[in-house]
Amino acid sequence: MLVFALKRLGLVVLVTLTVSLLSFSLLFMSGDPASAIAGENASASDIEAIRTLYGFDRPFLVQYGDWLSGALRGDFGQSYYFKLPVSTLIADRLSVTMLLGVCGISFALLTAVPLGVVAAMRPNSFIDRAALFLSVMGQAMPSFWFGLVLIVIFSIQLNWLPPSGSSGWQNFIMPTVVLGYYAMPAIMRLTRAGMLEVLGADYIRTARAKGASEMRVMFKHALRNAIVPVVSLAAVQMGFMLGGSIVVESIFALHGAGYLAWESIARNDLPTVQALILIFSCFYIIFTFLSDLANAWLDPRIRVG
Amino acid sequence: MAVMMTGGEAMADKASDTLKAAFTKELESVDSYFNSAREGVILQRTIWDGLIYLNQATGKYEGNLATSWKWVDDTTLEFKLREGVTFHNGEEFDADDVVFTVNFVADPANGVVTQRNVNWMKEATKVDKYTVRIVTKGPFPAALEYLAGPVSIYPNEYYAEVGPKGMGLKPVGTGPYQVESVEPGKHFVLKKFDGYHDGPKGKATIGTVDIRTIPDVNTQLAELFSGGLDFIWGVPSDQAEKLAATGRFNVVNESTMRVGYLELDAAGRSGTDNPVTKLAVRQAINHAIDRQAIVDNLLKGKSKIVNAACFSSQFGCEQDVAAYDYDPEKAKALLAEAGYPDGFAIDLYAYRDRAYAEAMLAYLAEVGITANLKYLQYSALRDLRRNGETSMSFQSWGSYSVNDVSAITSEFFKHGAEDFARDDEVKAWLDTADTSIDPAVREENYSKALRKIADQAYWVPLFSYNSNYVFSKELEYTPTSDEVVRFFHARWN
Amino acid sequence: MGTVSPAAEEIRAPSPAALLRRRIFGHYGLVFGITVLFIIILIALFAPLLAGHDPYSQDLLARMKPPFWMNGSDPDHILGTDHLGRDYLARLLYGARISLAIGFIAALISGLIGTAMGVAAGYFGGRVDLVVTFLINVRLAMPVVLVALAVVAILGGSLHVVVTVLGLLLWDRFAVVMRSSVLQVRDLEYVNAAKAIGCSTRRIILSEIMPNIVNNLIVVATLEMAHAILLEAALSFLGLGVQPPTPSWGLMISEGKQMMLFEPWLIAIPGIALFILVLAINLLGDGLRDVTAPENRG
Amino acid sequence: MSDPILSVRNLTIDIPMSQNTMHAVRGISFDLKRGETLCIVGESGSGKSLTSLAIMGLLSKKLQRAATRLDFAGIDLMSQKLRQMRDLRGNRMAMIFQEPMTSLNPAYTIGDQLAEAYLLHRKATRVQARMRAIELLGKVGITAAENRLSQYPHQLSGGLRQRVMIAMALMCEPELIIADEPTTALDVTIQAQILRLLADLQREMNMAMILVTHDLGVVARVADKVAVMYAGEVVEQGTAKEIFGHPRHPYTRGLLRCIPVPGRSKPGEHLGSIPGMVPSLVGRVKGCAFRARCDVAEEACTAAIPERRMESGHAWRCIHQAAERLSP
Repeated sequence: MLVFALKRLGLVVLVTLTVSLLSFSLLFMSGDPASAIAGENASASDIEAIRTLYGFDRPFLVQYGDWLSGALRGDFGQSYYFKLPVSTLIADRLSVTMLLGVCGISFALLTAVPLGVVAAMRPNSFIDRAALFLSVMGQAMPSFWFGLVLIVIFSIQLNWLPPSGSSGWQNFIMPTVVLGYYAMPAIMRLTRAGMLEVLGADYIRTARAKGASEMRVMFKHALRNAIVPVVSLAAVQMGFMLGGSIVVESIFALHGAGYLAWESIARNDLPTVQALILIFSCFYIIFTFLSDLANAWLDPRIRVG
Repeated sequence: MAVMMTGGEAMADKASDTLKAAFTKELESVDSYFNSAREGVILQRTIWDGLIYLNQATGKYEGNLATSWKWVDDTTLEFKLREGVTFHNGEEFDADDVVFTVNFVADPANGVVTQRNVNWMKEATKVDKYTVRIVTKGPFPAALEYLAGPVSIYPNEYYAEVGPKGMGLKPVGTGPYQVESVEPGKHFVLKKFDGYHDGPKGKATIGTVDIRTIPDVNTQLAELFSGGLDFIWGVPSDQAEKLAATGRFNVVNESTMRVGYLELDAAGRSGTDNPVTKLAVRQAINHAIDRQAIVDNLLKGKSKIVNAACFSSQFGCEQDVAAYDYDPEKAKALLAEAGYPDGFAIDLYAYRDRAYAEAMLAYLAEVGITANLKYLQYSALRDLRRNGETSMSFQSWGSYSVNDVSAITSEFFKHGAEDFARDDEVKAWLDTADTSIDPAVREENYSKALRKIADQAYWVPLFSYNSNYVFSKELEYTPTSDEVVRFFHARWN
Repeated sequence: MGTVSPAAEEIRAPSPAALLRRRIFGHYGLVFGITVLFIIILIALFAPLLAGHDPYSQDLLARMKPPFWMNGSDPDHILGTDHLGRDYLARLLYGARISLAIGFIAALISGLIGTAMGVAAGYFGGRVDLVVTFLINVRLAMPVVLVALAVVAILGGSLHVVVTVLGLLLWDRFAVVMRSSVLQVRDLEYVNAAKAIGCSTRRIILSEIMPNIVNNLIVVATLEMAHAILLEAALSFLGLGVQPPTPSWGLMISEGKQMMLFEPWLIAIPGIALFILVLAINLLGDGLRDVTAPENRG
Repeated sequence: MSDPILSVRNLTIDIPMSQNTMHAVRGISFDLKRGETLCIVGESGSGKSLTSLAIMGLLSKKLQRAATRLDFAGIDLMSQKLRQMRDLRGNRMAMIFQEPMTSLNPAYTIGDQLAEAYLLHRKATRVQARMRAIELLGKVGITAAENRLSQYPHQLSGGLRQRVMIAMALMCEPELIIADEPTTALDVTIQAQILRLLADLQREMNMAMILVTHDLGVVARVADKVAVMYAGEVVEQGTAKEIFGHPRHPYTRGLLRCIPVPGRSKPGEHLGSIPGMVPSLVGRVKGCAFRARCDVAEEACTAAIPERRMESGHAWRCIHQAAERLSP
């Protein structure tokens, strides 16, 4: 287990470094960062001064090393726009995004896993088809459109839920549903497929032969084995969700990291964009790493011996 | 967490004496010298005071933190200050505050974002506790306009201690509202300042102003419908019409100083073979676009088509200039005359109002000009323009609400990085007008410049913008043409 | 060995072709997907004939005319007009071209990259596999929407940029699936036989391996096509995708969004079109997977 | 004690297919008394496993089970509700499966899985269940039972796992145990041990046992009764002595010819085998299913086949009265 964890950790570090290099190089794709910082009324000499001040005249790798060592200490430089440390800005916004991500993935799991189980229990039944229909819909529904439709229905027509903001739990209902619905189909399908596979396994028959109830067979014996890949998928989806919360946050005016990312892109605030890309990537990397560990833990064949 | 549903009971807001408004843009800093957004101007006028106040109703300057002023010479203004004014933190207002603020912002090293707002000032000197002098770098006729506008006075002791960053997080001023809390970019809560002085702005009547940043107009509207907001502005005309039709809100339209125009690269900075270097082509483009139709159908409200390269109310904005009416046949003839009987292809850059830009694309297409829309962020487009890479771009300019032609025409025709005409004659006239304190001389020279700009069709002046203010029926508010929302003038009815 | 349900196929074995045909036509999702996609392709091909209007021609006096089921509709504009008075039906029909083109080209680019990487990794194994797996990990770690937005913002939005960026970002699933598919067939007898008689690597890959994994490739390609179409719509919606006046469905939603509270049909029409297209492609992909690998579904 | 604990009459199992029905098991009848061992033999696909699953009520829902009688200890299993069947399963009737490698849940420890049935059917605490598990692990010959409880299936060898499976089946002292080819997946050396163990335990606990196998060597050692199945039918049944001593049905004879008998068959000698294929059971099955492979088949074999029965209970289905003359 330890060796396994260390090996994965090595890969994690390597991937993180590569991602950091890629996100840093964005800065240099974008033309002259000095001119972007200088703002609206800067003269050529101002821009030159900024170039030296920020060290944009140094070689690429030197700047990257500098940025990376800062990033390791949690220092991502200053936002061009807010003139505040990027880390403060992001720390401030991240909680909303994390909350949204956790709510979204919980919603997805809480709906998709039971649906997948029930669908697998009665393949081709009405409920299976309904679940499949839901998941096919979810895959095809553009999430921004779904969000708008929810606002029209629940905020405007019915006036049940606030359309924007993050002041109360009601604010998170629609974003959670939109974000979660996006992750639901994959989780449901995987649960269903895993359950179907597991339900054909001999040990399920063994459990039935012991006189275990259907529920016990499903949830204790089958799901426990079928859930292993679902955990990995949920981790992956969680990573995607945080990165994909841009759309949802912008629709529901949630001031999270995704919205900050979008605005920062629009404002050409590259230090913030770089940091966010790196942080979202790190989340993905951490989640998948944790899910690998969780998998190992869930599967005694990896955990023991 | 708030558990109360934001139901439709707008009554709650009047009852709780809280006006809920929305910003569209995330404000980078509340410190008015370190942001360049309209939202910043609104907060600036709410939290701080300038030495002078421009009465929007009469168009006259009134004393605000100063009670009287006079030009001592061409470059020196002397102010008598109002006594008994205190800042929100209790600090007393006197000449030291003015001197500190002016000297701080006028020093380019301190990096005030919009340098043109402050770089005309050389320094301020204290005469006595309530008398102060501001020295300009040269004759600057628009000085009062700026002192009534973007230059507001900060508390010297506090500002010296916390700097722009601290001021951005915990702003302190003398204005009608003091800041209760700031979540940078997201949320601002203002409280009525009970110790406000008897200046011309008048005391605020609404107890609390709660401003959230909601970037999407639709979300703002949805909040308005569900009672989460009381007051929004900048609502596009289509939505405003529909809102008015519901009868649930006050919808008021007011013109703004913002002018839209097409900037044509007459100087050939983007390439001398560029079609718009030819006068006939520029005139053809002027004739090709049905500005009246765009105003009538898209902008609506109090918008008007403009012919001169400025807003009509601005000092020096000559109205008697060449006007190009919508005449696609003439446009085609002009194009043929210029050697483009089959038209040509060109990039049209834009950064806002995509629908207007799209409408213009279609008009240009009708006379044979294939324009490709390149829609960029403002800063990105500005970089391109400064590098002279754009041959045609759709721009707009709000003159920082400064009611003087120097804030627009002089900005773009004095061979700066954003000057695509590079006309020496125009520059000379503008230079003369900008530095004279004789109104007659200024008017004459601005007029000459504006006429030549129109004759040469350096720009395609399009239209003036308008803004729709939509607010709860419980609120009373009269918008002004300077696009500054003055919460201290809003009241419950 | 007593199985619970003896496999039916063993007992009566119709020809494989007949079996495939029966599976295809017995799969309603697949039939629906193929039919709808085919119709949409026809619409895209014959848009100029069907539209009746130029999707770019504006009429500022006839803005936002409602569609046929609403009061005040104009029989000349069945689906109404947009905010510049352009015929909505024409824009919708031409929009099918944009969406299909984006989906197809992006899937093509990402398919080429991903297949090359996946096949190389699966076939050669060893270091090549390590490098490819590493690259897949890096790619998966990058937040797609964010990176796509950032790059499009920097390079400026246009059809070419969007398609290229999507193509360069969406190869991961191709690589993953192709790699594991190749691993499955790599050591089969006929491949070894081909190696034994001295076939070139290129020949083995192209004529022995590819034909056996091409069904997986097609399945991934359809799903990625749907993915690309949705992403383009999302980018356009956020204002960083295809540029106007191109009639992209995402852009139509973005433009219609302005009035969605008052004229919901402005977003409903392109939204539903987008939904149906993506649904059809997904059903096609799912169906193909079911049909070519029936053990994947119960 | 003379009442049969299990009484089966005319058990049929149909598998519905897209257009037709597969008659997988047809008209099986037998009785089994306490302490008796019935061996069901036959080749793969002859319906042995289906029959045992049908008794346990573990057939997949798609399969249709019918019988004129299916009584267990006086309880009519055909009319039992799902819940009532659950109370019987693992409690009064238990089953041992053929794949010890996959029949244990990989996610839980041996201890958990052993205790499960006991906890389900007895009002027992976890500690009691644990004690019982240790006791039974000892009984099936697993040393250091206590340590084994916390192990996972993948840590055990195949033989050990099958012992665990047996212990698991015996947790509640069932009256009937059905062992479906319990040794097929094991090493030859271990097969004998496991079978001996099963037989010993069966005797010790006085259970009725159905042992499904295609290994006639095993049958000879443990069976009281033998039922020979072919293509879904019991073609011959009787006491072990009768079947091995006087096989009547041509198929039984064929099967017996296939066993290498130590001492009698020489190494390298050609073992008997039955040529031909098992017929399709889809649609109506008429006549003797074995006729295509039978060397004494006649025209009459396509018609209905009478069941012939001796006083002793030895019964077979063949048109030939006594097939003695056919013996090699």
